[in-house]
Amino acid sequence: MVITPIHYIIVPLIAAFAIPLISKIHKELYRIVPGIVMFYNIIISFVLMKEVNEVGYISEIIAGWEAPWGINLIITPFSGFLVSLISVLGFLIWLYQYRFKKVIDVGEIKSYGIMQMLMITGAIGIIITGDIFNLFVFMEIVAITAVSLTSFYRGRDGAEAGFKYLLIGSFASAMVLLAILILYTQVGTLNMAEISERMHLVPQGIKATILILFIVGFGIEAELFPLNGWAPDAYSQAPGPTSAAFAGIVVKAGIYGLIRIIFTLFDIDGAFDFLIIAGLVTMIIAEFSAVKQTNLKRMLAYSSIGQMGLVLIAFGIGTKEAVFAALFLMFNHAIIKSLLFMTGSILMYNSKDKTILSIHGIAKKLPYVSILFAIGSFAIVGLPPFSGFWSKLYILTAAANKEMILLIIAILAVSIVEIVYYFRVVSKLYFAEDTEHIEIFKPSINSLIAMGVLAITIIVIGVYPDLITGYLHNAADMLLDKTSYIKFVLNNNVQIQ
Amino acid sequence: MKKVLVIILLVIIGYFLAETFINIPFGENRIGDINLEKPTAAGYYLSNTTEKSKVANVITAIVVNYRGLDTLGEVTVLFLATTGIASILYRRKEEEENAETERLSLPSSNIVRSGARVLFPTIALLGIYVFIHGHLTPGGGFQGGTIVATGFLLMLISYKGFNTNHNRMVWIESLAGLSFIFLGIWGLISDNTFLGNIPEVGKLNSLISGGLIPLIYIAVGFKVAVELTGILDILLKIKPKK
Amino acid sequence: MNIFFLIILIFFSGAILSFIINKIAPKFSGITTFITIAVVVFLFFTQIEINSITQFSLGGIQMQFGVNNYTYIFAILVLGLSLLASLYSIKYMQNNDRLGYFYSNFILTVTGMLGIIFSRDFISFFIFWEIMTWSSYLIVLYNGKHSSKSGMKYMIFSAIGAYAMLTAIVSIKGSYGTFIISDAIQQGAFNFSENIYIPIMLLIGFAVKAALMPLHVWAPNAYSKSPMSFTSIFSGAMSKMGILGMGLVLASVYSQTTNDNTFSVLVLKQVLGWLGGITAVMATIYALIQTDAKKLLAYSSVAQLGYIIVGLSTGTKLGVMAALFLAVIHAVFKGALFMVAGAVEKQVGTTDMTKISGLIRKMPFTFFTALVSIIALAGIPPLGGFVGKWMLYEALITESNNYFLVIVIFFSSTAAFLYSYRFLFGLFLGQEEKETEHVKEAPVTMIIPMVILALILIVTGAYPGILFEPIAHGMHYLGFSDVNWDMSVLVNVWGEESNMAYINLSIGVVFVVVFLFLTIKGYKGTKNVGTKDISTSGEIPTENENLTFQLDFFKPFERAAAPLYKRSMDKIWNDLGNALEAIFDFTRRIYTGNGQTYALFVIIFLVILLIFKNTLFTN
Amino acid sequence: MQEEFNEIFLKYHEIITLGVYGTAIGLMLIGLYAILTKKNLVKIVIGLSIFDAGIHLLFVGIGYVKGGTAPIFSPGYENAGNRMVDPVPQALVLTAIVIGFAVTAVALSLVIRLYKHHNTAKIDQIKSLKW
Repeated sequence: MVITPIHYIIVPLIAAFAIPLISKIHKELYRIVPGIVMFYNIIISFVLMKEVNEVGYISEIIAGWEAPWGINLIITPFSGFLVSLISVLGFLIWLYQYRFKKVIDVGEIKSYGIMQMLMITGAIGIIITGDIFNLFVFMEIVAITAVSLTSFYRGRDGAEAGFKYLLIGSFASAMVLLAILILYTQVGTLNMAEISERMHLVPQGIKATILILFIVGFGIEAELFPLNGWAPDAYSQAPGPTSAAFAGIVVKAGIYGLIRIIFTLFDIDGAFDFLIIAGLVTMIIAEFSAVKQTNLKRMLAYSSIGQMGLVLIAFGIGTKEAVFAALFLMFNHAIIKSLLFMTGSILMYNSKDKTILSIHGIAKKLPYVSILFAIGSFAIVGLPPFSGFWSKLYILTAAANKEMILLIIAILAVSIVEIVYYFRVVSKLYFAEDTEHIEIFKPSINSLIAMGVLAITIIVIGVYPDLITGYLHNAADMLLDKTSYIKFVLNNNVQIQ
Repeated sequence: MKKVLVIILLVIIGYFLAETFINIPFGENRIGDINLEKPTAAGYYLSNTTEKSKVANVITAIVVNYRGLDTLGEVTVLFLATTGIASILYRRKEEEENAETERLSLPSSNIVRSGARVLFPTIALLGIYVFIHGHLTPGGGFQGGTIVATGFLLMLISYKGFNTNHNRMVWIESLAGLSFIFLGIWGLISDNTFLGNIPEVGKLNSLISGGLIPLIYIAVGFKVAVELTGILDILLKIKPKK
Repeated sequence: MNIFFLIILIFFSGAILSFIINKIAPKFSGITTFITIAVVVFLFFTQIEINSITQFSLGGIQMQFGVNNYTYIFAILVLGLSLLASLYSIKYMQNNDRLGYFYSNFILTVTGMLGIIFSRDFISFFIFWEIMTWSSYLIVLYNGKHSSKSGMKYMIFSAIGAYAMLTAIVSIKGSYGTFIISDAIQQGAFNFSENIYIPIMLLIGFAVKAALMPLHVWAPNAYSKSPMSFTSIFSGAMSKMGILGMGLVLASVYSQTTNDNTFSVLVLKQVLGWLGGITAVMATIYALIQTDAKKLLAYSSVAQLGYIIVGLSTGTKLGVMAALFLAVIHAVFKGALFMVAGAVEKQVGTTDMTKISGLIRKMPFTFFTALVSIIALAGIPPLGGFVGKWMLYEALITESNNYFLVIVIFFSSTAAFLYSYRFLFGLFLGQEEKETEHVKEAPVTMIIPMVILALILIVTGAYPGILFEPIAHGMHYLGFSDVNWDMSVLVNVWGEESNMAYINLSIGVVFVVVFLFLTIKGYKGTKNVGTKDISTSGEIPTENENLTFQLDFFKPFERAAAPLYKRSMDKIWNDLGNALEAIFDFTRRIYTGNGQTYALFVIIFLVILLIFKNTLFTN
Repeated sequence: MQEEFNEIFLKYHEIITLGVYGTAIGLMLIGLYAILTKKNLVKIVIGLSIFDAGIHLLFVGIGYVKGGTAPIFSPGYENAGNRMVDPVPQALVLTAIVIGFAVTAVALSLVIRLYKHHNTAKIDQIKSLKW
């Protein structure tokens, strides 16, 4: 069977529907099957990435209906890159949690595996679909799984976080739905390429309204201020691997939605400036709020929001260079923040009252986890020679090329704040006396492997960024090349065999 | 104070919505001529459904075939809702034993109970009819499934001892979901496109027609029925605090 | 393989190796470090050709490695000092925990410094700069809980500096399209008539590492809290990286002075000069009241860096030469002094000058090093410190006519005598304390580097030409032509080797004679009296009473300078920090915890966007 | 029958427009009002449902075509393709309704758990996660 984009969706779905059955055969299977699926995702990604870098675009139409009429899945270097990233992360997150849950019995593990897997599938779906309503459906898949996963643990305030997420999340879906509705009345189609082609027909006032509705809808998923009230709660209450998936995967999908709307669908002025302003405000408020946090995961959540702000700023600058930088930052943030959440949740689990104050000197007991956390912290604040440095550098360079000095200063000032709160944790981790002797829960070997792979990636990319810059440049070019996208989807809808 | 603020905000939103929809005249034909070479999406569906999808109900064709991936997603959302609710309201084994896990049941009289017993098969039958005829008449898998689930709801609230067979439900749910996907994969194999329609047997507007569409809709119907019943079952199982 | 890459690779693998070895055999971790640095030193001096350039690209950015005459000065300084410091650490750090952590960061810091020296483009410069920063930050943290605050301060200020630098770097890229340092200079990136903020930002970045007022507040704590074997390169070599950068920028700024920007350059000179002068004075005054030898040395470092910056700010041949000469000499003697402090700390267990005294008998070699270094520090002839300061005064008086600054510097230089005296006398001279009876001389591997440094001081004092030659070459690279030794009256007369050698020899002979005389007489004729042995005066002191004369040593002076201590820069920064913290605490209250409020935010955001939709989004 | 209807439609066009759009937008605003002001979690969930219902109604409303029939080619309507209402919004709203249902179900289960955990269903009293 030829590997096509639809495999991203049907394989996990088969697994999801089959897991309740196969778990009757053997108890271990429902833990392993998601891993196999994730691994298969990686294979698909690599095959498709290789192809897409030669061909330029891969499109697959569903049910044999040509592009404007049926739903098409489309992989560009941009989406292909994100999807590969998500696949790899998804697999690592599975690897991390594989035996984690065995030790801590807290909930229905079967559902956990299914939901985690389908959340990743939903995120992939958001990215590869070429149809706006289909995007909405995948968004809902992500939203429902995310809410359920947030409230997975019973001992915590998961339900509260979940409810807030659901409340704000249903606003998001309502806004997107409303936007799709208005859009449909104006252009009479749901295919994104065709919408983009016909966008000039839409009157300006209505166009702006649609854009605003989309911005609010996807902004909620992309953690734009002030739409991100749910995020710190959800991140801090979700199980560790899920927080990692939120930061690495779900937010990326949200950002992708926003970017896709603004870059591909709309031809409206001011959207880029809006992105810069919104990103800046988001970044500043989130990073400021992070400083005084006592809950490590909450702190990481704010930091994550701040980074998303930076991504939006980079997209808002809008040049090819800036988009490249934004992609690089998304990549970095995905791996680094996942690593931080993975290590952070182990640290938190082992602290007595689940606050930063009580992880004093835990490094002696958990040396590997601590050093991985330290690597993550160093990388996220952008210290060389870790990968975070390069993305920050590229963003700043892109801003400098547009002579936005104040923006540069703001970004760097916020970076200092970032250094303050990350290094505070690291120094506590290593150099404070440990006061409490508690039973230490050591991570299993597979978790360590997963975290180690992320850390090694951080260092390798940091030392030799050329490994991925080529792909990223390609992706950035393609994102900005709207016309060839439209042309490809609408005219050349020959199915690639 | 807050209410005033909210009302002001809502008035503004209402104004902008109205402003937008004033420009979208009600009842206007936005489909255009369906026989154009390149019609709008709706026009394309209207002009091609009978020939290419071989079903009479255009909406069904859209739901199951043109936009089949949406429906797959939709089914997944329902599936996830069931899974999610199960995990949200999950209890540990020991909790299960200690807590009184009796289902919430309203006091129901004999009349209700016997009525429910009589009505249940009828409702179920109606539901099954609706999803079997999804490609011919208004309705389909979701509607039919919901109707079946209401039958179960009736039984659940009128009989304290009425229990759904969890095991069987899991089987039906999984198999229905899998058959949807495998029917799609059948299309992938034969037609080289997921959910590709298999050449039709039978004539338009007859029960056996429309290629895979009715089959998929039946699978959806089963799945929806079971999932909704499952959700109701879980939600009813929670005993309110005394 | 390219020699530059090889060196960096050796360093990185050395860092990893010393970390791993510590897990297996902690004893060999230090030796690994020493060998790594020794190998690099060997490679550097045998394989590297000055002015050879290696081009490569990383992450789509063109980069260059190379060593020029100017950076060569600093290379010698960094490599020499770190070699000695690593030798010194082997014994000094013995019995400590987490040696792998210490040594790998030690190597990384040296890597960072050498990388800075190698870099001919801003990006690799910045990368190594940051590696140097964070690895040294980690070492500052090494001593545990009580150093985490000073570590944080260090990191924050370093970050401010580094990011100021990064702003300038990307602006250069934005305006001139290059990251290569020499190209940027050629295209006038540092030309004040084109833009002012790029050089200023860079200077701020370097000034942090060079501990210039008002960005110096991290330095005293960071210097004194980290292990002494590291501080000797921290204060000795790393601060010179700031000087390296400042020299480069300032030289370009001055050489590109045209009629348009004479005034702004003049302002820069004055501001920088005065900042340097004030740094020197304030740090000296603070050094005076320290009772901890380490802290005293730390403040003294800041003061000395102030002189160097004053020298650089003049922008004249003599001034810059004085600055560079002082930089090298300072590295040597401050490296030695911190090693002395470390040796005392190691052998006695404290460096509190009110607790110990009279170590001269116990630790003669350490005393010798301390004596020589203090002579250099205080600027007493015939050692290098005197030569450097003399040239500095001369430059200020004859070339820039900045008499007020001379007075300031002179005051600070005189005050430096006071603390030098305190250091030397406090630790080594005077009566012995009972607590120090058991003290022995430091192990030989610690003595060797100290003595080597002391000898270097003596030799360079005698033959300053050894240093002036590379400095002259380096200045030539910076654009100062015709740099000769006869610029200074002093060097003109003394700098020639024959003259100085006589003086040196005679002083040496006198020293040896006096030393022998005192030693012999000391052993025969003097009685060794402890501080508590004063029963003859009537009152018998209790055991716990502190009778070292270090206590309240400069009490009158302290009283006189009290108003100065009240308003320290530290406090201003602390207040700023507290204000910021309050802001941070306020912002997070936006997240009220009520889901409904969040929903309201969404609606408000939506409404605001809708109201302004026509101004925000236009066709 | 059809003609009669068309006549009525033309005659009361404004009122019908107002009725459909007004009801839909009104429902949305009512739902939003409930979400933003009601303290009880269940009421908030009901508000969400009403809000959704408004949007769904709009969907159905915009699909209507003057004088159109149901988009089913039942016997007798084989060639009615040009007078059918827009089928797409109807298909979409089907999906949207099901999704809305799923969200509501999850929301209610969360409410149940919140009520058990905090022993209250007031949203402003459930604030253990803040700042």
